[in-house]
Amino acid sequence: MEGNEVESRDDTERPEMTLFALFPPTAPLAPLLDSLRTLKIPEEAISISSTLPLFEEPALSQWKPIQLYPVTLIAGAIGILFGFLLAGGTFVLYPLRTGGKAIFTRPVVGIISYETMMLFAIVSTFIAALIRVVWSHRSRARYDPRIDEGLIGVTVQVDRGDPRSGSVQRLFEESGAVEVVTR
Amino acid sequence: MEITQNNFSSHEDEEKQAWKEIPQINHDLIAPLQSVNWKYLTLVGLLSLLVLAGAVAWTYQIKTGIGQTHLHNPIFWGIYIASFVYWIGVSHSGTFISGVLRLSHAEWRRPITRISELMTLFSIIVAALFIFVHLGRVWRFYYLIPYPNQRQIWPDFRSPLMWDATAIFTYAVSSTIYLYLPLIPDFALARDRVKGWRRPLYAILSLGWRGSQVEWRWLAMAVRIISILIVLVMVSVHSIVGFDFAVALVPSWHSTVMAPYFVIGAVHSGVAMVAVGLYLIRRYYHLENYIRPEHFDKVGKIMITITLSWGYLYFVDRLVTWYGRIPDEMNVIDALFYSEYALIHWFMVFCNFIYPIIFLTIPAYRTWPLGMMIVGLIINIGMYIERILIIVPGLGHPRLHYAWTSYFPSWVELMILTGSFAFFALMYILAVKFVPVISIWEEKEGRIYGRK
Amino acid sequence: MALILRRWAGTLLALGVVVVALIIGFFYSQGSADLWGQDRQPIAFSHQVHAGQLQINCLFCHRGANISPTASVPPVYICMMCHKSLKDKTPEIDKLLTYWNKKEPIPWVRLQRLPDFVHFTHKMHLSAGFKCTDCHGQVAQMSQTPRAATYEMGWCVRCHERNRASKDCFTCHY
Amino acid sequence: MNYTDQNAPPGGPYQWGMAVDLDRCTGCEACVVACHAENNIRISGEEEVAEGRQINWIRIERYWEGEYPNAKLKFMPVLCQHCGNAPCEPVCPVYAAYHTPDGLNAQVYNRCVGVRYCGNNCPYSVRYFNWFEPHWDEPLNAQLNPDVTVRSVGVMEKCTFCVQRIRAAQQTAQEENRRVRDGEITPACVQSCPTEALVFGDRNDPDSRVAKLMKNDRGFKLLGSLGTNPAITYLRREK
Amino acid sequence: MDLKRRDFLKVIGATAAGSLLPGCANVETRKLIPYLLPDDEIVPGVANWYASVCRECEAGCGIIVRVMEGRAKKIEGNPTHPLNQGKLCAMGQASLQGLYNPDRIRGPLQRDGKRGEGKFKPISWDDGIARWVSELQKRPGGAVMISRPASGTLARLFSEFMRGISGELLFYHPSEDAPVRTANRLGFGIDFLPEYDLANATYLLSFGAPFVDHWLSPVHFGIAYGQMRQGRPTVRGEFVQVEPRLSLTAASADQWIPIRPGTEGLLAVGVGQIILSERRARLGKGDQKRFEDFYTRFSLDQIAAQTEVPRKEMIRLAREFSTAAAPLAIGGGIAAVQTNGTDTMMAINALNILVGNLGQPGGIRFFQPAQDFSSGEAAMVAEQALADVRGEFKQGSRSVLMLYQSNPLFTLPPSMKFGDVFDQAAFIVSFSPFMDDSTAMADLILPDHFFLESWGDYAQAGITPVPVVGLGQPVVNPLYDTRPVGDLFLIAARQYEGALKARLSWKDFKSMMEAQWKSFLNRQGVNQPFEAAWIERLQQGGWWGAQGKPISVSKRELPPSVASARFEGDEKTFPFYFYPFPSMNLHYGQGANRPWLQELPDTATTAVWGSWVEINTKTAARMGIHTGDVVRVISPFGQIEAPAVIYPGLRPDLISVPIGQGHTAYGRYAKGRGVNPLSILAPLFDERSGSLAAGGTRVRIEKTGKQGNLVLVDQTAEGKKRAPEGERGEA
Repeated sequence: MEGNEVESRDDTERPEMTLFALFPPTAPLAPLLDSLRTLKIPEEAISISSTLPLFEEPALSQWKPIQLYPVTLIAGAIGILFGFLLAGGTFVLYPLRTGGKAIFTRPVVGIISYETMMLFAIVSTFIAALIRVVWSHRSRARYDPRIDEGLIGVTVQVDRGDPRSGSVQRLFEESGAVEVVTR
Repeated sequence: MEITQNNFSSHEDEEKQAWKEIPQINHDLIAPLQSVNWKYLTLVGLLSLLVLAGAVAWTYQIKTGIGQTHLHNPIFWGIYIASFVYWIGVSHSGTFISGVLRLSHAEWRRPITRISELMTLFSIIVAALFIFVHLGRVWRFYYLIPYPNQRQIWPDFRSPLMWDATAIFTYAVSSTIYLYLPLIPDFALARDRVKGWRRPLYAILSLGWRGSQVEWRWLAMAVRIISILIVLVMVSVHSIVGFDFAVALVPSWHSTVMAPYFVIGAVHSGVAMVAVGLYLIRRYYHLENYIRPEHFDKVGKIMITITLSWGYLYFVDRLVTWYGRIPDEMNVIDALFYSEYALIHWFMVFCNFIYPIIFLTIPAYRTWPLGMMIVGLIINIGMYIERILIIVPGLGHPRLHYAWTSYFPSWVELMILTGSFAFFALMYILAVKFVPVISIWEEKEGRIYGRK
Repeated sequence: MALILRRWAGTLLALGVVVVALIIGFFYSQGSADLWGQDRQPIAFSHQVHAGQLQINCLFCHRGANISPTASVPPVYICMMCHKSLKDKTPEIDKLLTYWNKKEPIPWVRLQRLPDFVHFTHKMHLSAGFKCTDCHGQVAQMSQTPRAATYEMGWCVRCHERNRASKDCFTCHY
Repeated sequence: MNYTDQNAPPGGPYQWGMAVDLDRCTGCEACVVACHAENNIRISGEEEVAEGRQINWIRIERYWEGEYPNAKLKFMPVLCQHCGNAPCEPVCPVYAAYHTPDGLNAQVYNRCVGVRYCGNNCPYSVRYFNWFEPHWDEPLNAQLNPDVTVRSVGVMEKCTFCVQRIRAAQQTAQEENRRVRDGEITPACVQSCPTEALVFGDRNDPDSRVAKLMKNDRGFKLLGSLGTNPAITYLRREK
Repeated sequence: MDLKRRDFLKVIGATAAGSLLPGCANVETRKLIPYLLPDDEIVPGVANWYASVCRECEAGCGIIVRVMEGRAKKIEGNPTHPLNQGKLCAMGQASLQGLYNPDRIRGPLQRDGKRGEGKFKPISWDDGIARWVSELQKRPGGAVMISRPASGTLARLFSEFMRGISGELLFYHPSEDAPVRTANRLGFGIDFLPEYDLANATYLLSFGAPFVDHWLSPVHFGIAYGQMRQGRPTVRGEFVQVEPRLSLTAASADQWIPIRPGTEGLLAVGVGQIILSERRARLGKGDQKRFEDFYTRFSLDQIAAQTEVPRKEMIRLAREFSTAAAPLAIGGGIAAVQTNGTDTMMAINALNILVGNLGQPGGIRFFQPAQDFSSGEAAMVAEQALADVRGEFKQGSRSVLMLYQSNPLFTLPPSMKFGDVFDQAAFIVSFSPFMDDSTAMADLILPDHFFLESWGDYAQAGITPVPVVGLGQPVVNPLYDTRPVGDLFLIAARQYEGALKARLSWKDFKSMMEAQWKSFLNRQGVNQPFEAAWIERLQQGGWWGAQGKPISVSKRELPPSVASARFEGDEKTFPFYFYPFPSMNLHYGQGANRPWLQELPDTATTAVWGSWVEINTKTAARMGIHTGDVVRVISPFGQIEAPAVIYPGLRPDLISVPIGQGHTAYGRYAKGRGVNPLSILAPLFDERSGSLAAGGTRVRIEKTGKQGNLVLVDQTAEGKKRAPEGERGEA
């Protein structure tokens, strides 16, 4: 709720308008999307909000794949390097003998590198994910508390005065929208 | 409506039913955040008192000297280290249960994950605390941190204790992350349903979550990756704690089986602790329709596997030692089996192996929540004793028999110990007022898709 | 928006803390732990006058320096060796005389503090060819002697490195 | 400096070592008191000893063998063995325990934080911990040796081979630029031992008394099977 | 000089102050206190070594003391001293804790309240001395002085003073050695000790002589023992110890023979008889007959029966002993403290005569000690003499008791009723620096310096092959308001008119010593100006001459009779022999106020800070006694309670308890700790030496059911344990 108050303020001077509809969970979303696509509405202008992940729905799952593994892998690699420098560096900096072991003790470097690798990988994966989540808010998905009660929200953006806005609204109502908000 | 046909045709009615339950789920699972009664408050007060007592004891120990323990030459490690190992063990509850079960897409994990992840976080905190309690000069703890300083010297990574430090740091950070990530949607949910001082916090923590599919996808992806990594970390952490002992020359410590033995032991106590948690939360927040007997049953089955593997490793370790008959090692074995420690040792075996095996193999017992909690408690008692029995007898029987001796904790040690347990419980029940104890969205997901 | 702002506030706070910690840490690591706080001596003895103008050799008063681990504070007796004969009167010299007449030692405030767990010998360093001023600064120009260096471990180690002296811990710590 | 070879020589000009002739030792414990006097070892008091916290850097272990009338009583002075492969050293997280180039097993008190891992890992149990702040009834403290640190609460301590005497001798030798002579350094225990059961010296120097004794065929290393490679050689008692 | 030192003692050297505080920095260091006046000898931070003589036991080892900033830091043996050659025992090194003992008497005191209440109030030195002298003058000839054996100048001063006031001077020191000395006097007609040449012996047969614990000079014989075992390239001396209790010495022996107490003499006779009968004796023609007559009086079988040493064992001993290249038989310890002590010792000496090792290397050799160093004529007395003193006080012929570092109330069994002396004496003065059990009964205490603070010399009587006179100097300034006892006696002498005043006219003890040394050095033909010579002696720590030829012994007396010892208490009610042995650390209790010695584990039992009762393993098992159980030891004359220690090296019919604890005074570390086994002894004496037959009382033991606070460093139950590899049985 806070969410939309915030936005309702600056909506008026924005060039494009958003159409937002709430559907019951059992509403036919796949055909709705198809017909939206036939109206040449770009993917990123459409966004579906729900209280639980729906993207695995075969009907909806036509998203291009997302890339998180590279981040993890690269960060992991950096982590290994860090661990190597930390442990190995210490030995070289303070060449003190202990327990008749070699000054540069390889297994130890291994252990430390393993832990730092994990640390870096996990932390960076986390941060990357957060950043993407926050970025995604630039797409003007509208929020309504009722979504958490099980309704499904669909947001579509079109330029003001775009003729398609009418047809989108019509589509919404035909597909059984509980409520349609236009700004 | 042909989509509905080809989409949900088979389960249409249940499907509809499930969607209708969602408001109810929201209500049920948000409720625990709000219900505060005098029972709860007295409990908080009681625990805080215990924690305070422990803190006082610790301060006293710092002021007068670590000699307030009953440690002495050559038993330099006592229940502080035992507790450290034990709590690290408990922390494996979350990572193991939710990590492994998430990976294996076990549907029944859903009501359990959050409960155990919270345990993980808090037990790590308590464990870390014990490192400081144990230090002889805790005011010099910063010598243990690798930072550039005028002395031009910093820690030596050859020491298993430094491996520990690194591993536990990694573990603490990642398990916090692992707890937080799936919380975001729930925080968003709470943001709109909880009034008062918590709302702004939820607002920040939920990062303005809106539930758009993009967000869901990134979240899911991150959780999937991290749950792989965290299992790897989990294994390494307790292996390293195992190394602390395995790399030492102390009779009965110096054993290759230590690392896996410690990991299994840790999971043993961890899962057992989960059973306890499940029961209490279900009981006091009336979540009977969420935490159902079948969940206990599943947990019970896991416990059987773990109990068996624990018993296996234990047997392997003892057998090898016993068959080898190395005198120094045998002195410890004798002390454990026949003399000084025999009683407590066999009690430990009973708690960790005999009792669980006998009862958990009875299906009816597994679906009896109270019984499962009892098993959980017994195993935890057993595991704690086991930690002590790993440390003390070996130290008490050094290779030069002249120095043989034994050990019993002092009142300061015991007070700090009780304090630590109270601290854990306190943190937990406070957290329950802030964090939904059952992952709401996962629960919903389960209701909708679980039956597929 | 407000949400976003709140979020940034949090991160900024965190960052701030980290930065402050780093700064403090840096200063500590530079050994500036106990540099501030200059102690007041019971008698305003001036090295400038004695070592500077009067050109008295350090070893004349600090007799231990080249034969003992400790340089040793001069006995009151040594001050009197000159001041018995000197006629000039200042309030500070009167203080000295009162101490002498009361047969009391002067409670000088220790500036160069050497912890018990460090074993430093003046003898060795002098015989190795160091000058007093190398560590204690240009005392001859100091009216009121401050601590010339931090005398913390890093300071010792750096000098040992420069002169390829032993960096083994057990050289000084036992 | 060789970083990767664990058999690289320690590099010190001396390798200090000791020989303990059990055929000479009579268990008179003069060494124990000598050590207390030289190294500022605290007086633990009855209660602390009862706790098992007495501190004896060198102790006389006694072992009974057989029963009356064939009972035999054997002594063995046990002090820090200054192992070449010391188990206590690598486990220290802060470099407080490490090996000096001249073969001493060093314990740096001011570095120690008191995790006590080294104490556990010493197979000879010769590491002692300061459980409380040390205390001497006035004026007993007047006796304390200024050349040796008084260990404060919470740090580990152990035999140093009287390093303060070693350093002093090395300094004089350095000033007269020569090597330290054999017998020039005697740790307190060695100095006081009436039967000369204890002999201290430089293992690098083949003609030093200690080097010779170490070749003696009665020689054995304490718990030698552990491969800790002690700097102390014991000479077996003949009967 | 004197003032000067006082001053700098008041002000503390900065380094010293620094060294007193624990590792972490501390406010203390922030003050920097310089000396007021520099002492020429003192450079702060640099140690000085002063030579002196140790007076902790009667051996008189040479010591050197490490002094920094006017504090004694460490004591080591004087490397050039012939007796201890740079070595020193635990007790000697611990004398530092005598010097810095917190419970030293800090000034003259006089009794306040009833005698024995232990209440004292300070008194000025002048009044104190005046009071003492007036008491002496009030009762001419009424004084008895019981002093620890003094030597050299102090001995001369004491004896001349006491003779001057026609008092009686007794040099008394509790020890097991009196019979040894007596046996030498009677046997060889020489009343100083021989050199027992362990170092060169190849076969040592010791009848209870505890030469590493406390016999004569443990350090000296320790050095010799090391030599005997491993000091010679090819030979390793054999060593057999014959005694009922496996003492520390026996632990080092190759063989331990647990003989029946009191029959050691018989065994010696038996061995001698076999040597004679097997024609292995090396006797002069004069002796042959005498010896045969003597030895044929005994039957081997009876001896075997009484000693419980089988016949063939005796034969083996005899053969090993007589065929050895350099055999040596010594006796002492438990063998000496019997009613037949002296006879036993003589019988043992006879063995040496039989194998003809007199004057031989590795045998018994008498060397002339330093001549014409006048030590006065008073000789050491034994307990019997004190019993006589008691009589004199009873009759009233004596009424003033003077004590100098002697503690009869602790070292004499109450059964001797010596306490009466303290009740009957009109006046008791003590010069002890410590508040020991007897001093606590005194009316007036004029505390002496501790020996490290005072001048003194010590003339060796035997043991060393060269004549030795040790010289002691103050190594630190007096800590407290005490005065050297010598000065006091000189001051007192001045109060007397006539001869005494004339003979003792020196201004203080130091100058008396210098005079004595001047004449001594002259007679030794030292052609140096005295000052130079004196400094040299001080630096060396005394005077020692060159090794002379052994004195040829003409007299070779045999004991008139050798029989088993008498015991008090009948076997039925008191089934056990009882042996109170001087503890290695505390000796006869002198060490009890030194924390180091209290905390020094008794090597065999590892017990610290207390008393214990040693019981044979089987006996204990029979009576169901475990280590730590408090047992009651009951003799006809009293009882003591102490925790038991299972002791495998003990005859099943013997109970032994260490002497040294059980003080009623003597400072915080000693007072009320443990029990004093001497307190249950019977008034039995060795007729010929007059020394207390400490081993002559029989006892029985009872369980009390209590658990004692027995503190063992080795906490494990016995028997469980094995020596580490390399040092196991087979080795």
